[in-house]
Amino acid sequence: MILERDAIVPLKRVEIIIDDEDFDEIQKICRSLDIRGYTYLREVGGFGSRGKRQSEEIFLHEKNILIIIACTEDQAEKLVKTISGRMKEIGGICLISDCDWVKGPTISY
Amino acid sequence: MILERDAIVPLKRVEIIIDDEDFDEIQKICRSLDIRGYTYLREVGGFGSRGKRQSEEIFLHEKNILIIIACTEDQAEKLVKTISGRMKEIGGICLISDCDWVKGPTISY
Amino acid sequence: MILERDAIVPLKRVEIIIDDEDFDEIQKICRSLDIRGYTYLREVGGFGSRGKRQSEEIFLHEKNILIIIACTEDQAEKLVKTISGRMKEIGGICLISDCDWVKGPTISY
Amino acid sequence: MSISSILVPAVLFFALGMFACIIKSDLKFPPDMHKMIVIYLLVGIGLHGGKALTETSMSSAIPAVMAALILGFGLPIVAYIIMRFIGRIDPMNAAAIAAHYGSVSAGTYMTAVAFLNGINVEYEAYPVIMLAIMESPAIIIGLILAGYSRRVLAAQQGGIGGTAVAGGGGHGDQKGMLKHLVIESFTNGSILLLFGSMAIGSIINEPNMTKIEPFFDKIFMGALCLFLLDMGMEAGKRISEFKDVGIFLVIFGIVMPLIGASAGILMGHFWLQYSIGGVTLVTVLAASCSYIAVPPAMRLAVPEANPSFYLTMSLGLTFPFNVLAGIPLYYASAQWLAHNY
Amino acid sequence: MSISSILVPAVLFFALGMFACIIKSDLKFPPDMHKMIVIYLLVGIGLHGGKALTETSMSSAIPAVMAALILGFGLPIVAYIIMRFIGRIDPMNAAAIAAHYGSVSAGTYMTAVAFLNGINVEYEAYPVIMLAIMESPAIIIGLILAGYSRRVLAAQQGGIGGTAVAGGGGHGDQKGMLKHLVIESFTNGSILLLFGSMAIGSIINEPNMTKIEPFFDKIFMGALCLFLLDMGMEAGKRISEFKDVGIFLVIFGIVMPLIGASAGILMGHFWLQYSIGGVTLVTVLAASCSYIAVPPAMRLAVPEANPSFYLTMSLGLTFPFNVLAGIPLYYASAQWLAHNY
Amino acid sequence: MSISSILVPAVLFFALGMFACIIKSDLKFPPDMHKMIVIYLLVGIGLHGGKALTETSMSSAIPAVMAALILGFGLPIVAYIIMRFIGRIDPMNAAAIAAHYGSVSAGTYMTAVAFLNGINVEYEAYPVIMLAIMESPAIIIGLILAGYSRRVLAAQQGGIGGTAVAGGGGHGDQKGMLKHLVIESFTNGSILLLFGSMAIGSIINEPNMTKIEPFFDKIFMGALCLFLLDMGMEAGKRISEFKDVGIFLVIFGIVMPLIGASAGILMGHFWLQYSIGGVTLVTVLAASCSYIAVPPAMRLAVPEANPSFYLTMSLGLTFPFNVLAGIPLYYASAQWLAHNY
Ligand SMILES: Nc1ncnc2c1ncn2[C@@H]1O[C@H](COP(=O)(O)O)[C@@H](O)[C@H]1O
Ligand SMILES: Nc1ncnc2c1ncn2[C@@H]1O[C@H](COP(=O)(O)O)[C@@H](O)[C@H]1O
Ligand SMILES: Nc1ncnc2c1ncn2[C@@H]1O[C@H](COP(=O)(O)O)[C@@H](O)[C@H]1O
Ligand code: NA
Ligand code: NA
Ligand code: NA
Repeated sequence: MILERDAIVPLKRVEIIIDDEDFDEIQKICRSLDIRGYTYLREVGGFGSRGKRQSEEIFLHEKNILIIIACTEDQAEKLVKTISGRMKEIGGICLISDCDWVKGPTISY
Repeated sequence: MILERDAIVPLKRVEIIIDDEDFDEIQKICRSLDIRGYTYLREVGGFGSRGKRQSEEIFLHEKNILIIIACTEDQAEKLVKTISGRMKEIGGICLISDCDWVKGPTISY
Repeated sequence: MILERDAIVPLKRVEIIIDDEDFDEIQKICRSLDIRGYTYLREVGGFGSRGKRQSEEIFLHEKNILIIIACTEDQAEKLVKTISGRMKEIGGICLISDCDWVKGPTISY
Repeated sequence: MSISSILVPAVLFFALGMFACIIKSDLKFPPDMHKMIVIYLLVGIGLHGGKALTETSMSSAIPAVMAALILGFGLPIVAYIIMRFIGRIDPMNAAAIAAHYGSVSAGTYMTAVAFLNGINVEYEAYPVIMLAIMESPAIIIGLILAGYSRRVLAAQQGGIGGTAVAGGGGHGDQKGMLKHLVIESFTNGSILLLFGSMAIGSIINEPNMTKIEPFFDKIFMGALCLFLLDMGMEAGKRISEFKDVGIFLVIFGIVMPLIGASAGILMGHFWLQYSIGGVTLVTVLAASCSYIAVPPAMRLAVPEANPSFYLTMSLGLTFPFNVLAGIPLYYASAQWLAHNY
Repeated sequence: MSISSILVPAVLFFALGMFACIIKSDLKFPPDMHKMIVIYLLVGIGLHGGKALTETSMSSAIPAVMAALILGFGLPIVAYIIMRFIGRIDPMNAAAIAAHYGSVSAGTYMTAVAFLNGINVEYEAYPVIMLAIMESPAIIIGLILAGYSRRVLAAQQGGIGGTAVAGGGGHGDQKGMLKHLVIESFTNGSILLLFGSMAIGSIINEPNMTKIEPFFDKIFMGALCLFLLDMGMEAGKRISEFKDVGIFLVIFGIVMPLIGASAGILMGHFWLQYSIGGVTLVTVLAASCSYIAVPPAMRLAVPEANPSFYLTMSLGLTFPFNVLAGIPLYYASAQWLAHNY
Repeated sequence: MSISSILVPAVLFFALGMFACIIKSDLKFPPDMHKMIVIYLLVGIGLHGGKALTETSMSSAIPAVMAALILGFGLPIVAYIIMRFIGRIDPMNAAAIAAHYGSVSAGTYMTAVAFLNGINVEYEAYPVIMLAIMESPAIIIGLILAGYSRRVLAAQQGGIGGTAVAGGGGHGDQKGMLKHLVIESFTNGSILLLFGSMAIGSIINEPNMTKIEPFFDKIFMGALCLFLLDMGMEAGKRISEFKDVGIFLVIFGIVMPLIGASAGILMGHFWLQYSIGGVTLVTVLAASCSYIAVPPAMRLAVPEANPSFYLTMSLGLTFPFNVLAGIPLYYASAQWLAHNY
């Protein structure tokens, strides 16, 4: 990584894909863990253990939501612990990767 | 990585951006390679070697699809080998990165 | 990484989330830095330092745009330097991570 | 009934939509347009039905309600038995498909109304109540059939492998699901719209009705054409999936509406004793197959079933059959019955 | 005014929408459908108003314009004072909410028109001008109140901590924002549509008007029903947020429209001297609360305020109150005034 | 033709849309609304045209078909030559733009119909066939011109650099593309809708037509206003791109419709011998420029061309010119021709 060390903050990028209707629950969990920022994309389709979920099928509209959370490793660990049990029931996936937050905008992680 | 080793599975995150109309083909390839999960987002705009593709332009509606696949390194390699040739013709991009699958939900990779 | 070295090109994946209405500005910056490809997703909701921005609220429609740029480390550095100041004013977030570009399609980074 | 009078615009637009799909035209409706027209049409039928009902006594509607319940509970059971014992279809798919055939399609009903209007045939107000009522019972039967199938499957596996763990687990869920589905069958958007606007149509006075009729009544038949154009494309899309569905189910998708129609026409003529128009509508209801309320309910209640099966059969097969061939056939039969018995 | 005549379809559909939401129905309108109906309705009111205005002299509209400005500038100040000094609401939220209560709701206005049409009561053309004018002034007052509050807060903090840095910074922004908002109040989509179609309605000739009336006039009342069905669902959604808003603001959301209505009815009757229908419309305008133009303006101008407060109050409280209870009440009061004074 | 009679509502709404865009209003139509109105309008024109055609003999339509083909094939060639030899525009962009000017704009046609209706001028049924036919030929010519240009370019480069590899490769593609485009010109959504509903309009009987006319005919002119309001905004958006397009092409965007109009008016009057209304419509077709079927076809067939050029010219320049100035001018000319020759 050539990018200057003091211009970035290493964080975790948590990516959660679940049923759109379960989003409220995840939002509450985020609030309770004091996660200060997240992004979501609706109308997401997919294929997984429960078969196809097609956001574009008008007669059987099942859609996922994709949630992206940039947070500290600490927060990520807490988040993952809290939701992994619940996700056993509601399905979906949760991926974690490394990322760097570029300093500049107001901090919201 | 502080996250406990046994709570996660290291995987590859493959991200493919192609013309929406070529999605069927990629889906078929995924099925043939026994890839067990993917996510897609429609109405994606972009700029690349073929110029702008604007999903919001009503008189020239060209849209991309963004496909995210979490899979094993093995699957990723097979996938990449299979599609890279075809993508020479249909355009688009394919990115790969590392990620960790958080255990909990039914496995679908 | 088992993936064969000559089939991929290591790049940076820059992910920018800002107000939809500031997209034009970022596009101009990309053009000026000779960035040759990017992807964007509209109708993105989120939560951050400025509170909720809900793309689905009809009476207070505030939406983000998610921009994904695969580029060389060099380009990423220039880009980050150029926009981090501006993002202090317009808000949003900018994340960087590592990725590999799979060779095949026409190069557009 | 001349040839030109059965060239109902709505049906022709349906054919145009299928044609567009078959020749792979890029014609596409925005998905929201579909939803908007459906909302509009349901409110339109509801208001119209509600108004018609005010002119009839409540008690005279009881036979219609009973007929609706009998058809709604009976037809899925018949369908299930046929699929299981003649077609050897696996039990979960059979249960899910059966539920669709017990429920109704508002689109088919409206096309039949357009058909009757086109040839100036009168009809009673009761069928619209039947339409509203028949959406739900089949969902419940579908769930019961699925629960029954699950127990049988578990017993079979239990006989081989030991304890019926899955069966036990499924049992508790079953009750919650039943409650859930019963609630849903009242809160389901399209059922609510239909009942709600029937209620509104029956309580507003004449001058108030007159003010909203240009929107909900005068332009209704035209809007129906666009709806059917879209449905034609949706039907056309699914033709390519016939091969996955298999020959038995393809035949079933044509035969089952005829069985339903037979039950409906006999009930309509001999028991309910409606006019030719009314009998036609009852027959259409019994022959039609849901694609609005039932698919999401079955996806939830019978996740083991393949959604592509029931959607293909309902939208790609039974709906087009009813619209293009069924309705004139049912009308002709009702006419024949009326003149001969 | 019999009971059946106040069963205005539009209002009943609003109730149906709220009901659907309360019983947690999955009924949902595509968001674009909402926007489309709003565009259609605004153009419809505009054209109709513009046509009516051609039959009146320009000068006779001056009192209406003045009344609109007085209400638009005055009501938010009253609202702010009540919230600050009785409710002890924090200044930034008070400013943002106040702006909403000074502005108007086209939906409430249209429902009132539907109500008057339903009971065959005539009304003047001026209130539609007032509707168009009253959208903007309250936004400016909201900004001024927010600026004032910011200075007060800064002074308080300055008194404790030292220099009023934030206040100074806010000051420069304030001017830019004012200019921005003044421009926006003319370029705002809904205001532009309303004024634009009023202009078009007033310059096209009779035969041309006749050709577009089937779309913009005949089917208007029916389309309004779908709009109110959707608004009912939007209102219902927000009921769950009453607890966050707090008891004072909930009461305020009912009392403030009554205060506005009092001002409006007195102006309408004694000063403007309109007919019962006209007075009712002026009262409705004064009692109604914006949810189209003001929320985005306040989000921009007063980012410190909580959007969930003003949206909940406007959509979940004041709009339903006006539609379900306010309009008949205002009408009855206007009738009483007309007969007694 | 008084001044007030040319204040056609549709045109005024177009102006309002442009105005909204120029003053940077936040007025925006949901994209799906645009698509829905287009679908509705195309079906509406089709049905109306189909009905009118039943009253004429098939053979009498042959000259119209021929005129359409001549204009469709001829105008793009003229346009290409002008751009290449006067404007020195690069060949690929010239080919793509030329195709647009040979094809037609249903929006312009409908505005002209609204204009004629507003002044009570009758017109023949044939121009609607011409509208449907003229969408396609220009696409084919565009492809041929692009193929020709590619060969010329390859030869030039070959003359410098060696073998014409690209030319050879392009040649094989060319044939596949031609076949593809010919198929597409029949399966293209808007063309299919137009032809399909013309067919339906011509086979349904009077009572059936009467039932759908309130939707497709009575409210048509009003819906057209909303369409033109939206088109005004689309046109306005593109004004800012005039500088990228360059002065020659901006002039071309005004002159070319006049050249097309001249060809059209002469054909309409002297050869087809239509009434003033009919001649006006033929002129409008010849003067108008596609923005529905041709842009996607050219993007595919001539990827080397810059889409922003042809979209800006068609939507930002030629469409507004025709709507605001062209139509009354063409009508006046047709009138003059009729009275003098
Ligand atoms: N391996 C995967 N890669 C990417 N997305 C996945 C994967 N597995 C599941 N998903 C997404 O998660 C959703 C729910 O998965 P499931 O609960 O397994 O059906 C699917 O509809 C996909 O959108
Ligand atoms: N460097 C890049 N970074 C992100 N997205 C890209 C990049 N290059 C191309 N794309 C996306 O891939 C699509 C197709 O690219 P192309 O085939 O090169 O025109 C574009 O429309 C973009 O959405
Ligand atoms: N920590 C974070 N993780 C993911 N997305 C974020 C984060 N913080 C902010 N965002 C996104 O950036 C947008 C603007 O952030 P802000 O300017 O801080 O309000 C938010 O609406 C979110 O969509
Ligand atoms: Na999963
Ligand atoms: Na590429
Ligand atoms: Na931020």
